[in-house]
Amino acid sequence: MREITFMQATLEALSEEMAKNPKIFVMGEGIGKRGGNFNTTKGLFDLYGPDRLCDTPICERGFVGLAAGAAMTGTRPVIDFMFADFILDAAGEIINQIAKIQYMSGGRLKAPVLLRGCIGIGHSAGTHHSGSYYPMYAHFPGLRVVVPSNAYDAKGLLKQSLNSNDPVLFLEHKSLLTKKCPVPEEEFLIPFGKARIVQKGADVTVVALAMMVHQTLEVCKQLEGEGVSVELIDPRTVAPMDIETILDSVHKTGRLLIVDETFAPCGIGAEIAAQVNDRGFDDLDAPIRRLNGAHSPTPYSPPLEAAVVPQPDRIAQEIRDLMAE
Amino acid sequence: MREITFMQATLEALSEEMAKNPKIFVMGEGIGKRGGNFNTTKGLFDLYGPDRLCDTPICERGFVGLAAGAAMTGTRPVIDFMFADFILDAAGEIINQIAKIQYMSGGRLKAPVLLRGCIGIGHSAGTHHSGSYYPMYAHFPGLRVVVPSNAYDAKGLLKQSLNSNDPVLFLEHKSLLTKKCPVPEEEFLIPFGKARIVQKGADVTVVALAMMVHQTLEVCKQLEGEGVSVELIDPRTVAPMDIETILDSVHKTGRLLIVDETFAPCGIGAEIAAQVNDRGFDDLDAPIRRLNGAHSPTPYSPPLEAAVVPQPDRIAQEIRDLMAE
Amino acid sequence: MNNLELEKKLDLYRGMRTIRECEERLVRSHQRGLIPGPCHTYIGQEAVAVGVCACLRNDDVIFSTHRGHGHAIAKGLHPRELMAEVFGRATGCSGGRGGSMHLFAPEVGLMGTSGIVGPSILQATGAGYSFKVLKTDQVSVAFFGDGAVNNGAFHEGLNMATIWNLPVLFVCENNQFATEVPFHYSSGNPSVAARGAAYGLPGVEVDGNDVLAVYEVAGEAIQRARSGEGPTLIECKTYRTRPHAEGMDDYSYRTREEVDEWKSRDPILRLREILVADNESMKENLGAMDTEVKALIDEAEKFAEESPYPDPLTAEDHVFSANSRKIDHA
Amino acid sequence: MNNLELEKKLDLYRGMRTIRECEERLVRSHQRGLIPGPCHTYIGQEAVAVGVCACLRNDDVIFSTHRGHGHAIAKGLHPRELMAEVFGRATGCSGGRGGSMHLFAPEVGLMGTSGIVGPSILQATGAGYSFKVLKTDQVSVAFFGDGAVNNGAFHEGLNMATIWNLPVLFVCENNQFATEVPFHYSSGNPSVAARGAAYGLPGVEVDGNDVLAVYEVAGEAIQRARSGEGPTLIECKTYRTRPHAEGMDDYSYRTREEVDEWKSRDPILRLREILVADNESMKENLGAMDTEVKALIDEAEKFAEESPYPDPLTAEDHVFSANSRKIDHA
Ligand SMILES: Cc1ncc(C[n+]2csc(CCOP(=O)(O)OP(=O)(O)O)c2C)c(N)n1
Ligand SMILES: Cc1ncc(C[n+]2csc(CCOP(=O)(O)OP(=O)(O)O)c2C)c(N)n1
Ligand SMILES: [Mg+2]
Ligand SMILES: [Mg+2]
Repeated sequence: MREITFMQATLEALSEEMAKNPKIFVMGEGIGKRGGNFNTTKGLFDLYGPDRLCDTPICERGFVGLAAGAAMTGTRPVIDFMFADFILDAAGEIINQIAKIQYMSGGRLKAPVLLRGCIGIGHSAGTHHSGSYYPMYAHFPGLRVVVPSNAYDAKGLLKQSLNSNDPVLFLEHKSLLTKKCPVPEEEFLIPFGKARIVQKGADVTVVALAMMVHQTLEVCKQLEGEGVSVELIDPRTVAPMDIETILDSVHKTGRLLIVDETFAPCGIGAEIAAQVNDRGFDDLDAPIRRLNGAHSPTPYSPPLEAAVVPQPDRIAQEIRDLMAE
Repeated sequence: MREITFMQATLEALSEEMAKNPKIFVMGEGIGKRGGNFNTTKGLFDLYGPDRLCDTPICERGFVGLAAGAAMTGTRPVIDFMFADFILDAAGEIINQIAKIQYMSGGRLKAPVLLRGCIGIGHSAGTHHSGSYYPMYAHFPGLRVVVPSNAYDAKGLLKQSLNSNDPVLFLEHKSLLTKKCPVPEEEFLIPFGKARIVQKGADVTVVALAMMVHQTLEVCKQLEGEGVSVELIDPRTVAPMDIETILDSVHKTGRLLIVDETFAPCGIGAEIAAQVNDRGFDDLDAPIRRLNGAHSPTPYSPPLEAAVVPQPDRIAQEIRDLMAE
Repeated sequence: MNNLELEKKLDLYRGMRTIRECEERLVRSHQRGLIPGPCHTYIGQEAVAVGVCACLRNDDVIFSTHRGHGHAIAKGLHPRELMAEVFGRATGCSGGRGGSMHLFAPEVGLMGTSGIVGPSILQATGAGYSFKVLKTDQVSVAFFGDGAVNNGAFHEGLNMATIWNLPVLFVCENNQFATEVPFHYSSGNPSVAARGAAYGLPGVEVDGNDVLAVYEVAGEAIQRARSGEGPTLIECKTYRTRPHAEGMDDYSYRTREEVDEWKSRDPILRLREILVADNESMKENLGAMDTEVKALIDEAEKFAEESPYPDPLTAEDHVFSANSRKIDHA
Repeated sequence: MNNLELEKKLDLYRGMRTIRECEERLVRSHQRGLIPGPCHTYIGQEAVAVGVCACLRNDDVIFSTHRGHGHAIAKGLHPRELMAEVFGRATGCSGGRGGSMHLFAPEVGLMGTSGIVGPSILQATGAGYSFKVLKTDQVSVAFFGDGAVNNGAFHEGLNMATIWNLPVLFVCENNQFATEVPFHYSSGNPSVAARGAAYGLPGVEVDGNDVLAVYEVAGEAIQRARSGEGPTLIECKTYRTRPHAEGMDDYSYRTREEVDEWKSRDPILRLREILVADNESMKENLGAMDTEVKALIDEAEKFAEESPYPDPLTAEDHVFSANSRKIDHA
């Protein structure tokens, strides 16, 4: 099968859906002729024109709020916000409007807004260009939150997002954009709330997201050599969260580690741990462990930056420690 | 000891600190002459004048952003935002500026901003006036998040907040404002990160916040009659969270329920459950349970509204179920 | 405007009377404790909603605020559905989920009211953008108060609508206060209409208590919007003659005299006087109409009061689409 | 302005040269891969920072943006501390935590630069509010690009500063582009200065490549602010002659000719010409100054390159006060 990058995969998904559905339009800074800061709309301006690939002023709250009204009146806006840090300025429009319109209106209106853009620590981007935010969005009702780790999932989930009637946050880790993997040419969709078992294993369950899937995979072989068989699960969407797949795995392994780049408090790992403790209590042979990035803003300097992100050796050590429990 | 309301207690705390510290000023809508939508600044305008009790236009992002700059240059702003829902428009200023200034500047600057206002479901306020948001703020580094449940704690913690060098979110449940309790006339402060054991007990630990402390307390007696002795803990601040006190209690009881009005996913209960599972695993005799408000926007109609908030009978039932585990 | 045909004028009268009657009833219900939540009436400002909405087609859309009863009815929401919603009943326009500040009726172009100040401006801009993408000739209206003018949403919305030449009307109801804070305190610039210039869009000021003037100004702006000439900002100078919300103090920030002065400029009385001045016998017609309206609202109120509350078991419905299942393993 | 004393003009020249020299070195370091993060240079716009900051006292404060090297140095940050920060070293002005977009040096009134567009406007307004409460005569300056003008922060900040009559300068550097999006596309109104009227504050346009003109306009506005006459909006028309950030494309949205045209209006060359036209022998003085500046930056670069990286064990320091303990059981 051909291999394409994460970026190419999402570009394909978007272009295919735009070709099919004239109600889709994209808004963002530099997503018109320029094709997006991360090439997320490369070439689409020439295909679909300026109304459907609309460059915006720097007014995140404004164009996210606009998207709500547009979605309520029959179009399907894609907001390409570049860095997720920027749409904190639009948090009110997302949490109090977009996520609630369906409910507030007793189901009379829908707000199929797709909010997409980059997350993640790396390349000394500094603390205003490194946030991830998915735990925050997963906390609130009314939003789908997608955090793909590879090109295949990204394509299938972006297509699903563009066919969903609910608002979706589609968050793309910067460091994954140029990573390749096999992606079929044929049409496919991936449903929300369906985890992927990245690698089967028997001794310990590791749940990892986005970049951490790759960091964990890196140490799995090594651990195999040490006699530890890791089952690695990528939830792919954090809202909804596919807790069943995780529970099934823990039922088998009895041990669970959640590896997540972003903050621990009230994070994804906390939610998974709480649910597994509740529903898989008798399966647990050891405490559930979380390995998160440091609970601090993201520093700029490379050695500091590396220190606040879970590194493969730390992951390996956590797994060993958990096996020793 | 005299009894005063939650509202009176915070008003006293604020007025005492303003009298001592001329650098404190308050900003918000209607907090000047009017004395605040919730009487949070009643009478202070006459005492401290318009510069220190400054009515604002409706520009939440603006005046929260302003507070950052003010705090960096030597004053101590108190932002009285009325309903916590409104400052979502200022989420960028809070999370990316106020919470990070100290870190970004390598400790050279501080941002002692106090952000205060109301949270909570009740009185058919509707979905734009009922949010709680403390899990979201507790997720991010750099913020202190205070959620008092009574007048005494509110006074001591507000005074602590006005003497802290860190930014603080001080969140006041609407339904608690007129509740009275004994509060000494003498000066006292309550440190962040110190839970209160509301009631000692032997069989099961219940952690509850804000209004849920009272709802839980209501059923404790009844349960006592049924032979269930509840240890009730009010963390008072969710960032920092006093996990030690909870662990000590679970060590004794072996059972833990967290009752929280707001959303479960990536919430306070999830965080507590994750930490207790991790550090108190061997103490647990049963799965940790969470009882949260429904994961939906807040409906207006009274029967729907009641259905999305944990009610005393639900709390009692959860405790009984947990005892039966 | 006096050459406006009589029938149209009577429609405007009926529209304003309907809102007024409905809200006076809501006031009394609120006083009697029958309304569970907050209630911001539109009393005194009816000329704005009615004047603007009379120029709109059913498929045009409006977005409104916490003070949205008038807009909702003017756009075609049946008072029954409004009252039932404010009473928290299952038959309300939002099924009892919304309440007074969250009214939705897309079938008549009421795309929503918001409890948060600001979003109506952005959402109306978004509807205008939809119409551009869909290549329809629909028009979108944002209603908002003077309190929203100094909010970033105003700035961002008006600018986007201008640069993309969207079919949007920005209708500011300057009733001089945001709760108790006067506009002249909150705003470095005493004129809202003049702010159009900052964005390069036309700004018009109109007497918001004169329904014929509002109708004229809005009609022109809507025509411009519909024919692709872009957005307009309209400042309607008006006044609310009831407290900010029912149950609140009213004379801590303004005088009884000022309120009374404005009551004498009541938009309904004013139109009535014009109609009667034109034709003395009109009094009877108007009387009959008042009675009709009263009957309509009687019926609506009865409907609301007799309607069932929503089933608590449905409390979590409609969070997501697809039969509100929370997880769609599609 | 030509009667400005020679010494002051030479200071302005030195200030601009220092920024330019420093940034040209950063460009080369970036090309050589020595700068770990993004780097937005100020090349071509030096007259603005230098002209404005030359009018400020040490205890006046500034707030800046992602393109903040120039403001930082002009306000008094030693190039050593800037370069070390951009190199990610412990000796940088933010201890290596910040980087190019997060520069802090409160001791010289540099209260910070922000990677997010908008906050500088609000924070400067906040500093102005502090000075009002503290009753000092300090002045606060917000630097921001044309890209921030259509953001809500502009609207809310300028309005608050006006209604509270705060000692703030709003300095918009209109370099015509926000990344690649032209201002004339993003803005319904081609003039930034004219927007002052929307808030009731004076708006002044000035040639942002003419340091003497900037100095004069800023000086007057700062004088006004200091004496309690309130805020001013200044639009400096200028141009960046390097790409938006190092390593980015530059000729997809503008032509080489346009860039070259603006290079010919280089603010440093222009002042140099004026100085030399006044006095031919000035050439030597300026040459000597260039050499001095070069030596200063040589030293700064060496300092930066030789400085240690921060200790990874300190990565979580300074999240909270009180010795950065995360929980203070005070
Ligand atoms: C973002 C936000 N901030 C504050 C409020 C609280 N609030 C509700 S109505 C109101 C005043 C609104 O004034 P205006 O826009 O002039 O409308 P009016 O009430 O006069 O119709 C305020 C401050 C809110 N709903 N939303
Ligand atoms: C809120 C926000 N949105 C988007 C960005 C991404 N961004 C960084 S710089 C920039 C352009 C800024 O243009 P302008 O304000 O004119 O400053 P200039 O780069 O021209 O100096 C953009 C869009 C950002 N940093 N912050
Ligand atoms: Mg008003
Ligand atoms: Mg620019």
